[in-house]
Amino acid sequence: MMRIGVFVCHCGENIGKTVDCPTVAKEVIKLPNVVYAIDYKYMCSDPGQNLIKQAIAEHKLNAVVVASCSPHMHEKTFRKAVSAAGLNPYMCEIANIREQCSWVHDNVEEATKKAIDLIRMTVERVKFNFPLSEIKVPITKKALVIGGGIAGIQAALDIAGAGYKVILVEKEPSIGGHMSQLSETFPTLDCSQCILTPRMVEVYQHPNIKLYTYSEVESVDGFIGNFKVTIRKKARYVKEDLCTGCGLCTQKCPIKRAPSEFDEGLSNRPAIYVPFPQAVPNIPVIDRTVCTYFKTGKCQMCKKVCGRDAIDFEQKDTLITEDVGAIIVATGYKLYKIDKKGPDSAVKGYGEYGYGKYKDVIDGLQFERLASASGPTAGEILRPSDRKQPKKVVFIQCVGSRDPSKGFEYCSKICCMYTAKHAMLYKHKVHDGEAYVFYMDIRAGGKGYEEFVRRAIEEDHVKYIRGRVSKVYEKKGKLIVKGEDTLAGVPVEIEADMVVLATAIVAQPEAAKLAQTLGIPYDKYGFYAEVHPKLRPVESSSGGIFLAGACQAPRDIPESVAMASAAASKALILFGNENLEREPIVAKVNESTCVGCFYCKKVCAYNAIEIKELKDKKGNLIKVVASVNTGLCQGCGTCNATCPSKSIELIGFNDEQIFYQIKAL
Amino acid sequence: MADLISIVKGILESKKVDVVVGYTRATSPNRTRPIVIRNASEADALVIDSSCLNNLATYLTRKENKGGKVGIVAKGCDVKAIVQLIVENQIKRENVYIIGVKCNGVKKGFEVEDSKVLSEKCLNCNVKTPHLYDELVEMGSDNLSGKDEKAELIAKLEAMSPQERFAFWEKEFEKCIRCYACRQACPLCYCERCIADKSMPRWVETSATKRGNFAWNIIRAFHLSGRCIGCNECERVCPAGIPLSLLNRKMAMVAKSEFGYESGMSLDAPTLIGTYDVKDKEDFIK
Amino acid sequence: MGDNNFEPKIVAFVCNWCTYTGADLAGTSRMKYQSNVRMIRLPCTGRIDPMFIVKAFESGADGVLVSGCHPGDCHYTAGNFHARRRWILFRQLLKFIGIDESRLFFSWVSASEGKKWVDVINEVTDTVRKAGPFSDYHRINKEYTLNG
Amino acid sequence: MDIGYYPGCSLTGTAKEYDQSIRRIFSELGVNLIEVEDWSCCGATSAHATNHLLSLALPLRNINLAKRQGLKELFIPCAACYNRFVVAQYEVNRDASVRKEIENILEETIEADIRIINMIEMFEYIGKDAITARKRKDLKGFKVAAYYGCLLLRPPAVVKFDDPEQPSSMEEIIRLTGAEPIEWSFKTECCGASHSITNTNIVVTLSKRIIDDAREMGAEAIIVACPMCHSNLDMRQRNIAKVDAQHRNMPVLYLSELVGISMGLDREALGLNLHFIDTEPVLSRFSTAIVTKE
Amino acid sequence: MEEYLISFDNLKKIVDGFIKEGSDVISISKNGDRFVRLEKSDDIILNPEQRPSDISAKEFLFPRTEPIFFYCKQKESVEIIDKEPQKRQVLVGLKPCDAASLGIMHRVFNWDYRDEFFNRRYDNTLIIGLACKYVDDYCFCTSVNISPTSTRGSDLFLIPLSDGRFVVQVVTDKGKEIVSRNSQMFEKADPDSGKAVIDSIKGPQKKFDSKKVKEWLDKNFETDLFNPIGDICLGCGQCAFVCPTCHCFDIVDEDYRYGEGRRMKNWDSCQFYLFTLHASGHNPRDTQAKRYRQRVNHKFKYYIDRFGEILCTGCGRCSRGCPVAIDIGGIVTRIENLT
Repeated sequence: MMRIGVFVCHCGENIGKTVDCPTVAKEVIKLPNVVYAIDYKYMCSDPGQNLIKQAIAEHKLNAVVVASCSPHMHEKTFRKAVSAAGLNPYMCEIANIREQCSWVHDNVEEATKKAIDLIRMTVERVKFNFPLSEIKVPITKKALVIGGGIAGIQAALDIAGAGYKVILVEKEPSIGGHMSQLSETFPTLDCSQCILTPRMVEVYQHPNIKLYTYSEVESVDGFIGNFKVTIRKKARYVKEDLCTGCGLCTQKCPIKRAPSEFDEGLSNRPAIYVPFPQAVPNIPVIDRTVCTYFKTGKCQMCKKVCGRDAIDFEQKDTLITEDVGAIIVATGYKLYKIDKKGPDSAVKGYGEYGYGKYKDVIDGLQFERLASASGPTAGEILRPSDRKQPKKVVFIQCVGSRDPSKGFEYCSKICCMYTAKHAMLYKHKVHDGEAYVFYMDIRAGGKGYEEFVRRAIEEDHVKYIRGRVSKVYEKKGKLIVKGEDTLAGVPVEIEADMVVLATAIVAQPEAAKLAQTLGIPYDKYGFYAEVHPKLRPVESSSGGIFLAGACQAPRDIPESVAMASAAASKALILFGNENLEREPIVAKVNESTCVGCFYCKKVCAYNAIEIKELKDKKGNLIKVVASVNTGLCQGCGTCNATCPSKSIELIGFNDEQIFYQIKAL
Repeated sequence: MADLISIVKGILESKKVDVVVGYTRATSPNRTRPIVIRNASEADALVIDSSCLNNLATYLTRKENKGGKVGIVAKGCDVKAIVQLIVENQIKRENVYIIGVKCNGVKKGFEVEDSKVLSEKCLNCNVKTPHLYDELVEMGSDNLSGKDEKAELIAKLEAMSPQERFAFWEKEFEKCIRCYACRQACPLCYCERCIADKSMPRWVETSATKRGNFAWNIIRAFHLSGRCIGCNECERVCPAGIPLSLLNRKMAMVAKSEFGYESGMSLDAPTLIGTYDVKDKEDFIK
Repeated sequence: MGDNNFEPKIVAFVCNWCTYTGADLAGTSRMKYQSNVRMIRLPCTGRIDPMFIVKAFESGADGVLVSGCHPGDCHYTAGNFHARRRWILFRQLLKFIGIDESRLFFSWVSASEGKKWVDVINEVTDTVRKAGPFSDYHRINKEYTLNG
Repeated sequence: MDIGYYPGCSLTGTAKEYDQSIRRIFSELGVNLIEVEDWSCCGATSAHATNHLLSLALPLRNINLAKRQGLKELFIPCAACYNRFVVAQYEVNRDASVRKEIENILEETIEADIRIINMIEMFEYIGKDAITARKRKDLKGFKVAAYYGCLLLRPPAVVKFDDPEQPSSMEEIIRLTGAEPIEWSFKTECCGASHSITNTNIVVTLSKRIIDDAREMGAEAIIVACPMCHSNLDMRQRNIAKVDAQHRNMPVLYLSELVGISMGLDREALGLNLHFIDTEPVLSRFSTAIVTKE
Repeated sequence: MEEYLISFDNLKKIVDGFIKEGSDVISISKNGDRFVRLEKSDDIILNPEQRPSDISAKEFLFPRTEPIFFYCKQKESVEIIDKEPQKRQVLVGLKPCDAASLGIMHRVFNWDYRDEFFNRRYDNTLIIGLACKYVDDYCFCTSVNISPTSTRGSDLFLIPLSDGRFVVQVVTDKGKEIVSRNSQMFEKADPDSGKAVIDSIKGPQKKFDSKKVKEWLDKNFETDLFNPIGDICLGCGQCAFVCPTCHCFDIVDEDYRYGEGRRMKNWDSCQFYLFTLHASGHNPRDTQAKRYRQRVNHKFKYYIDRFGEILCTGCGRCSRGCPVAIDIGGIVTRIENLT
């Protein structure tokens, strides 16, 4: 027998002014099963809450309806109050007679009538509430970091530093990411590798970090606190445990002319190679697409020269599974490659800039390699075509960025700065050279950024031209850059020796695929979406999966590092608890009536519906039914509405609760 | 083309299937009824002709048949139902052996006056030769003809005012005696516990009251929206003669016009409910 | 349509995260709208079962409103997309049976659209008031009742 | 196949040969061009420059005419007209208030959902196979420069046709004829069309650069799909010759003419005799043969 | 038995009389699918060749659904309100198989418990039967002690004459009373004036001997005879719902509105899985075969055991309308052949 208490709140004048609370109380006491009803000035105040607690005790209430402000305001307060009185918190429901009644209506009579209706409906509903308790989910205190760039490295080190285990997965043979390719970094012009390499080594040596390079995340199951991750370790054809990284194999390899990924194709590497001298781990990998042995079955030179017999042509990809509680995605970015645009590429082109057609039209990362001491030219600025020193270099900004008509709408953010840096580096190395920069605006928001750009203009005399370039074409060994100087309002043509395009920062080509594996949303460009752009910038909408660095949007190094540490702290906050507690508002299957049509599974956005086989004692299959993973279920109830036989219901909003609420209209 | 009986004998003897659901002659000579055959010797009772109205797919989801391997004699429209059942995880393709029937249309009924009339469901048939089968047999044709009165009626209804439409259905639904024959005969009403039999809460009033009948017929039509394959069994078996196919066909039309969707046509097409397109029409939403 | 002192009974099924919050906002901003609507709060439009609407009419509603998050804003990522597809079908069905746009309404109202909520409610209320009592359904509700 | 046809003023005057060649080849290709009855100016020049609403109302009037004729696609060979039509369509579909205004002007409702097709799209539309199927002569070795000009491609957001800076669709059609499009950088360079009358020396400089680059890259002729481009490049070469003694004539052909030639159609029939720059020197090697429809 | 003659017109006049005095006059509908209340006597159809309606006339004595009482929930109490319905009604032109059925049902409703709802209607109902000239594969009245001309269950029984008039046989006092009240409409008929017609009506030939059938059923409860039927029967229960003698019902309480409800009596059928499903989940009749066995036994054994009557009038509705063409006559015949 239900014994319901109704508590009508005046909220001072807020409700009392338009809703005649005493009358309401007098009316609702008449309702079946309502054994107690009272109105009071401030229900949420301590005396108010005590009123409720006492009533529960004195009148043996087993359910409570509070008619007050929106449940979004005080549902928690009142549920806490009733549980303090020994009632299950979920036996308390709110009738919203403020935001959706007293505040929006003037007529006292109408408002009062509506308040009574709302309470009656809630009373009917609460009759079908039943005690619920929070769902506890244990947490695996181990993190997975995807991506070994600066962001990934930072996140891994932070978490490991806090004493938790970290799995770091990098798809390239070495960690380091784009930052390892950079020559100097803005705005301080300190050597990128000099600051990065120690961090890479630290990762390698850290007892809490398990490093998987040349590996990719194959699949992710489970949910916050309890992910099961499968990692594909690609075959290196080199036994990591045996290899000492002496490098003899790479020297002896007969293949010499495979374009180096690290040098962005500006230099060549052997078939068995270490991407760059400071690579971590310093273990080579065989590129089977060019290796003579894999092509023809002959050679094996590397095997012959290896003293440790570390070469293993038979090596296969291996799948490793790891349990982790949190995942940090730090997969970084790619540069938009004009010549390699896919058919479905969002971008229309820039073929008119002749990238890929003219050797001396290069992109930003290629320039970094040219300028880098560890690069193909040992830091000398020599143009690719004839290795001559270019005397006139044109830098074009916003190639693909900020261009709704044929590029991406967004700003790639770092180009203004690195272009300034490039021009500066060029002038430092080629004193008699001329550097031109075509730009739309200079965006130098950041500590010391604006000053940096000024230096380029004022001290290094880089010529900044505000305007777009319409085309670049070759004439008599020169690159003619046709553009417009919008400030002077005249068309300009520059006969350049080399052109550097600040091409857009784009998401990794595999970004969408990984997002689907992880079950996190991404924007139309393939950048991963944060839950809230301001207040939760490093969290994905899937619990326990966090974002760091340029995989979320174009980022520079300091931002990436900051994000990484933020994401790490999010993971650490999670690890600070033994269990996750979540509202018990989840779906529940009635296995006796479920026919396993799995429409519920189709509509579930959280893969919370699993396929369960019901077997008799002998183990014969009786039938296949749906079952809910309460860890994954977020309680939207779409399955409930979709199920034709109503064999799956959303606890807390089940059919009976709503049915009788409607009925009491 | 092999003949039905030898096929059935074959698959039973070779243990390809445990049972075969087919048609056999009924008491009145111009009528057939379903028959379940368990051993080859009984196969001679099988017939296939234009009086084979029933959609035998209904039997595939029977408890007794679930899990087992079932052979089934199926016209194109029946195959649609089989496809839909597979898509909805009710049966496994490998567990059903489809003896497809090249069909030129079936009779409206067995009564003399119906015996030359083509069943309405056949008028716009697009699967005279089934789109999925393991074996194919011929039905042979006796030239039946009929006209699509329902299509006209639907158009007429659409032209009416809401009040007129409501009145029309009130009159029709009033007849409903809630025998649920429509549900029992429907190959896609396979729920173990129909929502109409759910008592906590009672979404559909048990009594054959007008409002109960409305609720039942609305939910029935909705649960079949985007699923109904148009075999018209519900209407055929309705003892009260309610034109249920109007609702099913209307919803099929909506599915086609709004989503270009037709149920029961492909094993790998996504279902209509249970999926969505970000670009789904929403002109009716403020 | 009939008597002027007719006050329609309107039920609104709304999602918790957008429309309900939007309606709260209308309150906190002290906007005013007609008092006919009775809210039923659900987690998501995806939870709103067609049977709710039938039940609402059986319970004497003259008009029903369904409202949730704008497409793409669903708190549960896709609940409203599934709901929308459901409504496209269900709405046409009810229409065919004689329950048309003057009885059944749909809207997207976000947590920030207090104003829109007010407009929607007033518009719905006026439309239903104009259409008059849902006598068709009231009639079939009456069968086999004390005063029927 | 029936397709709506809006020639526009140029094709009845300066660009007669364009119209001629189009009608000829499409009858060959079994396409029935249905001219819009009572078509009027598209508003390309004056209206467009002086009165925005008028510049939208004019094309929309013609679109409505076409709709009333039951046409679903409208083929508009003149790039300028094409541009106006597409822009007008875009404007009313984007902005309800503009639509209202125009509807008030036209005193009729606008159904702007007709499909507008330009010269290049037209070939894509009827299918490349259809063209190769009717090919009688392979123009192998005929090096040409595909020149797009501006109106076919701009503004990209509106016309949504090909890459506005680095287009390639015309080349694809050209390749069908066996002719060899060259790689060059002036495909979309301004020819000065709008100054054609008012400021001829601008046109001369601009056109000259285009023609020079084409020649430098090895082109024997320039292919166009726009009457404006054609008159500038073809007609102005005389003036160019005045300022540049070295200037050598560069024939300028309409895409339709080129396709016609590959079909082995009579050059008179294609209107090649109406050009300022004689096309024979480059075409003579592809001997004429009147092909009668089979 | 008294016999009179009456013209169709006079018959209509009498019917109009009924309507005027406020009685419901019920006869077969235009398309012959079921029985309906008439507005005016011109709508009467008296066609002996008429096929039995799809749904029998029983719903006028035993409606598919009816309120037993209404209740209002107060805070602590519940108030019960009875509703007294029922006016006089006349069923015109029932076939012998339909007329007989009502009497058969009367037994069960007046056995351990007198069902006032049925009885009130029964007492207020006048039944005018009509000789039947229709026969098809599913008719077998002659096998269940009824004939196309038997007057069982009728108050007045009409035999159509070639000249359009009817011989009226007065079967009961109720019938007599009508005749005397409208004596001027009737003319005395010489004895056996209907005989010629009666003899001319052959009716369906006897399919089985119900006694033998019962004997077999008495001995063979456990049998696999019904398995093939179980195989194909959809359990839709339309047979029971169209049957003139099936009388099972279910009682439910319905809160049709907040705080207000009714207790309803609704048709039910032994062919439904839910019919015998226990709350425990156990179901004694868990297969369709068992449910069908129940149907046959109830009609051809149990009812006889209890009331000495066959619970079937051979109208053939169930078989004619069965979605899967299950023919009860045929099955019972097969049973007889087993003996």
